[in-house]
Amino acid sequence: MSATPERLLESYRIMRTIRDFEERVHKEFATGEIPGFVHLYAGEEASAAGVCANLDDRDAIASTHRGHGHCIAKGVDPVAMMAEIYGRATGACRGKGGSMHIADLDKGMLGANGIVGGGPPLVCGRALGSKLQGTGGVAVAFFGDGASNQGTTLESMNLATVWELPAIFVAENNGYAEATSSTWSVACDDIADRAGGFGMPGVVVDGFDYFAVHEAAGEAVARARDGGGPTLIEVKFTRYFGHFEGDQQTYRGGEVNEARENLDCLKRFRERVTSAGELRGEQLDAVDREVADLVERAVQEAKAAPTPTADDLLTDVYVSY
Amino acid sequence: MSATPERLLESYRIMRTIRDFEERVHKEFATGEIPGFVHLYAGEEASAAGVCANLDDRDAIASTHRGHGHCIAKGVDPVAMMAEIYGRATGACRGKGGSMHIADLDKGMLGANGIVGGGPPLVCGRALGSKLQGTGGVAVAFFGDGASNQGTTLESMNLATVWELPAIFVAENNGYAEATSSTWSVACDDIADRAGGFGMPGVVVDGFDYFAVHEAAGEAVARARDGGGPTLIEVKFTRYFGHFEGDQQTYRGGEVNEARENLDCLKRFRERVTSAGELRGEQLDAVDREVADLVERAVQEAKAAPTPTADDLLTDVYVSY
Amino acid sequence: MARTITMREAINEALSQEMGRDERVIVMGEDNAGGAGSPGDADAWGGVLGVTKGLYHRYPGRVLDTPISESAFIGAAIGAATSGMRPVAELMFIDFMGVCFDQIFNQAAKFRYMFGGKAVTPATIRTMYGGGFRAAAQHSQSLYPIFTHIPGLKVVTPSTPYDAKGLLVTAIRDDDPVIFCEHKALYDITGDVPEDLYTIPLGEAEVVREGGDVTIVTLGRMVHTVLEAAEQLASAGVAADVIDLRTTSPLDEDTILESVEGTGRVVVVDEATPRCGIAADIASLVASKAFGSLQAPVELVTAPHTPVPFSDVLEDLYVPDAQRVVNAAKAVTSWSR
Amino acid sequence: MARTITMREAINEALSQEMGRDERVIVMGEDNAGGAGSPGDADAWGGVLGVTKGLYHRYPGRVLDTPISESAFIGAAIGAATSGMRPVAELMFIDFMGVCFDQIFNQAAKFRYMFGGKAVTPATIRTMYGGGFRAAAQHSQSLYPIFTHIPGLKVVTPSTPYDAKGLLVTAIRDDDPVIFCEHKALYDITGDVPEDLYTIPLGEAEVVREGGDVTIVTLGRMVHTVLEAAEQLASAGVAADVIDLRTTSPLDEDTILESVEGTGRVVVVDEATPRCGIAADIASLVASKAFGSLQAPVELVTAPHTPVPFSDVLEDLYVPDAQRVVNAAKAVTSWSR
Ligand SMILES: Cc1ncc(C[n+]2csc(CCOP(=O)(O)OP(=O)(O)O)c2C)c(N)n1
Ligand SMILES: Cc1ncc(C[n+]2csc(CCOP(=O)(O)OP(=O)(O)O)c2C)c(N)n1
Ligand SMILES: [Mg+2]
Ligand SMILES: [Mg+2]
Repeated sequence: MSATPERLLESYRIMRTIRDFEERVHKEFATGEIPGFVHLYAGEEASAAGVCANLDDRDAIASTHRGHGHCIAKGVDPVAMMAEIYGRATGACRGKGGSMHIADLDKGMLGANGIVGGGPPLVCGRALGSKLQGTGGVAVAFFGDGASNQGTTLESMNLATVWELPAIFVAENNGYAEATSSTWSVACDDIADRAGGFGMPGVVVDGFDYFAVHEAAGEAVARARDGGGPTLIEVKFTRYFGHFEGDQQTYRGGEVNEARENLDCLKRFRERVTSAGELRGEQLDAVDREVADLVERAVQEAKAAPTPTADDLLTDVYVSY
Repeated sequence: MSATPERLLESYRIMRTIRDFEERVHKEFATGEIPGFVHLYAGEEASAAGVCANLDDRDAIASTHRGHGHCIAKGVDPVAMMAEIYGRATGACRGKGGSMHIADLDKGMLGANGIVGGGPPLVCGRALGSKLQGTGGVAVAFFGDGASNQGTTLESMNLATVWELPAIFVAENNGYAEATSSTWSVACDDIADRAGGFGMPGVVVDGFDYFAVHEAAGEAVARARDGGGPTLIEVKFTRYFGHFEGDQQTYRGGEVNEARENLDCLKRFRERVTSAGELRGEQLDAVDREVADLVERAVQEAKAAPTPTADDLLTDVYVSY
Repeated sequence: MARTITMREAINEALSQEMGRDERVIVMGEDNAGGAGSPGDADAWGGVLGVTKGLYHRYPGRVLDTPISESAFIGAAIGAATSGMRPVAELMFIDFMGVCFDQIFNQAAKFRYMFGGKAVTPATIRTMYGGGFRAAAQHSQSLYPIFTHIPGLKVVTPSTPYDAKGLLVTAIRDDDPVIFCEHKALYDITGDVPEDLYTIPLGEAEVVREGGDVTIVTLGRMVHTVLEAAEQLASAGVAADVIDLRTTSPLDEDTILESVEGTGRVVVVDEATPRCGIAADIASLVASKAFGSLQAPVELVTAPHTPVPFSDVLEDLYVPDAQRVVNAAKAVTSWSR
Repeated sequence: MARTITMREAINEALSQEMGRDERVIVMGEDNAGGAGSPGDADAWGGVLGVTKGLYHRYPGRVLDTPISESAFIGAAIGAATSGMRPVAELMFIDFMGVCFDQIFNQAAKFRYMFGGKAVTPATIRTMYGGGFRAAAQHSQSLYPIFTHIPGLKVVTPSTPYDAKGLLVTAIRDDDPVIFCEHKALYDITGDVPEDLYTIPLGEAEVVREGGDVTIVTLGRMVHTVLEAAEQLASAGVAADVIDLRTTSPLDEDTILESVEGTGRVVVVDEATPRCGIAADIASLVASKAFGSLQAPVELVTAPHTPVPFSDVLEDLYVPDAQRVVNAAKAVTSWSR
């Protein structure tokens, strides 16, 4: 655990960007201007940031319906993301994908995914590609507690071990799949308990703690790059908003306030790095201001951007047909 | 382990019937008279017989492409089975299903299945039915080592625990899925290791030993009837014939001869019950003769039976349409 | 007595009344109660769009939440159906069929045939389809042509609250597996629905408007689009027969063919994509069995052969609208050799 | 130089030569080598019917056996395709699509559109279809209509060794996901196949026989049945144009329409079931775009709307035969108002 101050500042920037981005989408969604189903990642920032801090250009990730945080952490442009969420021609997917389908293959972001359990098989493929091409790259599947019960996720873990793939499975356990509790839907105590059945190490980490995630992922990435095969990491935390925007959340109690007050990853990160003297408060404040500007700009540009045109309806189905 | 002599004799009859049935199908297949894909269960008799000896009319099982043994053990008529394998109108499925689809719902045999991993979800449903109807019935999914890597199998185990179902998962590990070794395709040491990840007990038993299977299944059935939820039982043995009839088996060595010589479930059963004085050799010999007659009759009747007629093509698609 | 209620309420009522009438009827799906194991309300959700709301408390133990394991729980519904239950399983969006299709098309659909007529599988699978929610490519599809393709399945696509209730009751009581397709944009439409239980047979299309100049065959949400178009056509002097299929399998060939005999001109309107779709299926029926009456090419108004786009601008172009139907009807009625 | 080889050999050769030419090409599937982890030959099987035999030793590390986890490994092929590889994954029987359809139709097929044109997914999925092996309801289906329905997929159905090699090479080099459907009863047919690599474009049907009296559109194994029927028809004085679609998506509309303009009479022959199938799709095309030329009802010769039966007696009735084609062609050529 000896990250440079630059790396720490960058991770803070990522977490702050995710948080502000999501808080802002939440606010804008309420005005009715943002269409479709939108799932926010606020509260879970340490996972995306902590894992992706170990990755570089060789590496790839696959995400879920709750994908904004993973996108930002893997370097997708938040301005293009916001435009996409608004359905604009300038969006990351030119307005054709929306919140649930933001991807940037050049950045190794294989896509948010509207299908629960859709990502893990794809990650096996990307990891296989890296292995055969000898790039040293790893591939990471982010998925939720709900997705940990999907057969596609489970069999992908087996395949990853059998093929000795440089793959990492990050189970983001935020306590719920929609309204259903993970304590009910996951038949074992910890999702990480499933690792042994698929021949890989499994660990549980505190998802509010950037450093814990970063360290666990660092070990997994090192092992994978080394040819040591896959790892399952379960990250536990709370999502701050509803399942999707509009969710009344009558299935849960005051845990969000509790988490925001006492566990929040951004607060804890700030406390830790400033008290350890790794970064100064002003440095973080400066990031906060820059991020606020960025998010503001993203929203303004999205609102001002043109919508797709009729021609766009029929393009991009095939490379050739 | 205090089975009555009647029960033991009945189990022996089942195992002997399966063995003779399969040896005969193997022989007849070679003549070219039996159509389609045929997968033989010989060598694995102790599993079907040992598990089903714990079941009664309330209970149900779902099987695989290698289904003859499970059918016989659950009480399906071997004569109707043989006719089905020959594609005759008198067959268990009136010639429409064939070897891979023999079923007898009245006997609680939910069907052989051409889809690897097709059975476990159905078993959850049957177990749910029993639970809601309060019959005390249990449902058993038989599946292979290969099927243990299919997502449908894995997620069914989770569902069974979550719903607290009276379900039992019997992983029949015969070492291969087609030509592929289970030591390669199953990422953990024992399939039973997966049980914990789905919140249920898991045990490994010697599949050549009827008594071991019977005992393990007995515990699982008792627990399930008691509301204690599902169990995963891994049964290890060797299949005596190829994956399907016609398989040259160049992927494996002399293990079959070895198993037939030294491990065979029928031989061991006879040794054990006669030396313990539970049954006399003549009793078993009598069963052998009766079974030989039965199988002979099944083949003769099948060969003599009429084929389906043109009218049968379009019936039985719907109850009403 | 009939009241005006929404389609969501009509479906909920059909489920509730059937559960009351027949204790073999059970309901299962992700968040169908909604809140299993959670500290708040155990039926906080009642389905993602609230269709099953309230059933959980009314029928204790008979509304089951599920893990996100569609193969397992849809398969469980099917397995339970072979064992004397009448399960209604919810496949939240029809788009999710790809993770559980085997249980539906290789198991449920084929049991009866494979087992020589000895199985009965009265499972109903409710599922949401269609565009209009800006839900993009994986949450907006109209995939019923795929289910229609499969022998052994029945496929229902109601267009009104009245039909939804009557057809769902029939589906639940039906001894074959039924895919019951609910258009998400129809949940809030209202219509008169009797309080009492009633059934509508599967395989009977409804002539929802009589005209005589052109036959417009459609289904589901598109019925409303076509009726809007038929109004406009009437003003333009074109009188349309509008046929609501109500079920795509079984298909009511007679009602279609009878109308075409009278009009000789056919437009088929469907929200699904065109290749091997319902529109092609109906056009083919007409070309093979009503050719003698046919006076003009069959016009197909469907979604394009593309995934469903996210942007509202694009999605509005994607889903067939009344104008396209009007144009097609005018084209066929004015066509001559 | 062309030799006479089987379709199995032609497919094997296409794979081998493409693997030799382009190291991004990899092959994966259950027992595609066959023997992973086993004490005997590591490529004991080379696929369940031996189609990939020999590749394992020729291209070390590039022929992968897989666990029985179709979602995972078909998805892996798709994921690898987005990362610069050109995987050829085998879905052993097309009937198994139900356990992995999501990865094909919601992932591979939609990436490019959902991601605004920024993805390329050159995955080929080889799969075996069709009847004739007495393999019953779950191992004999002809499910390509379902893949044809899906925008974003290409679907290939070769009928000869020559086409199989040329089309497979094209499929592997194609930048879109392709479903390559091999009829299991065609593996042993022989034909002239050049040793050299060559390609056949996707979307070009072939007129395999010219006649002028009637257009018979077909594909895959049925091409041979139709050619047999065309012989018989010729003796009866009916000269048939026979069109082999070769790919159902893209569909070569022009070749079909051109022939129909000449003949005015159409029979479509397909082994798949009829509802929302290829036959309906072609009939619909003709009814909408060639109505002006059409002189008779379109006749459809397909499997019935039932699962595939096991018994040889029944299966032989199930799969369309030459007699049914002859009857249909005679019906349409003798038809008059
Ligand atoms: C195959 C499939 N089933 C169901 C859904 C509907 N759905 C979307 S998100 C979700 C809950 C996912 O829970 P989890 O995996 O814990 O992720 P989280 O939302 O908590 O991040 C469900 C059921 C889906 N999109 N895909
Ligand atoms: C979904 C699916 N994938 C692949 C197959 C082809 N297949 C039939 S049996 C078999 C091997 C099964 O191995 P295992 O589960 O170990 O059972 P065993 O044959 O050894 O009894 C395979 C791959 C299938 N029938 N269904
Ligand atoms: Mg969750
Ligand atoms: Mg096995």
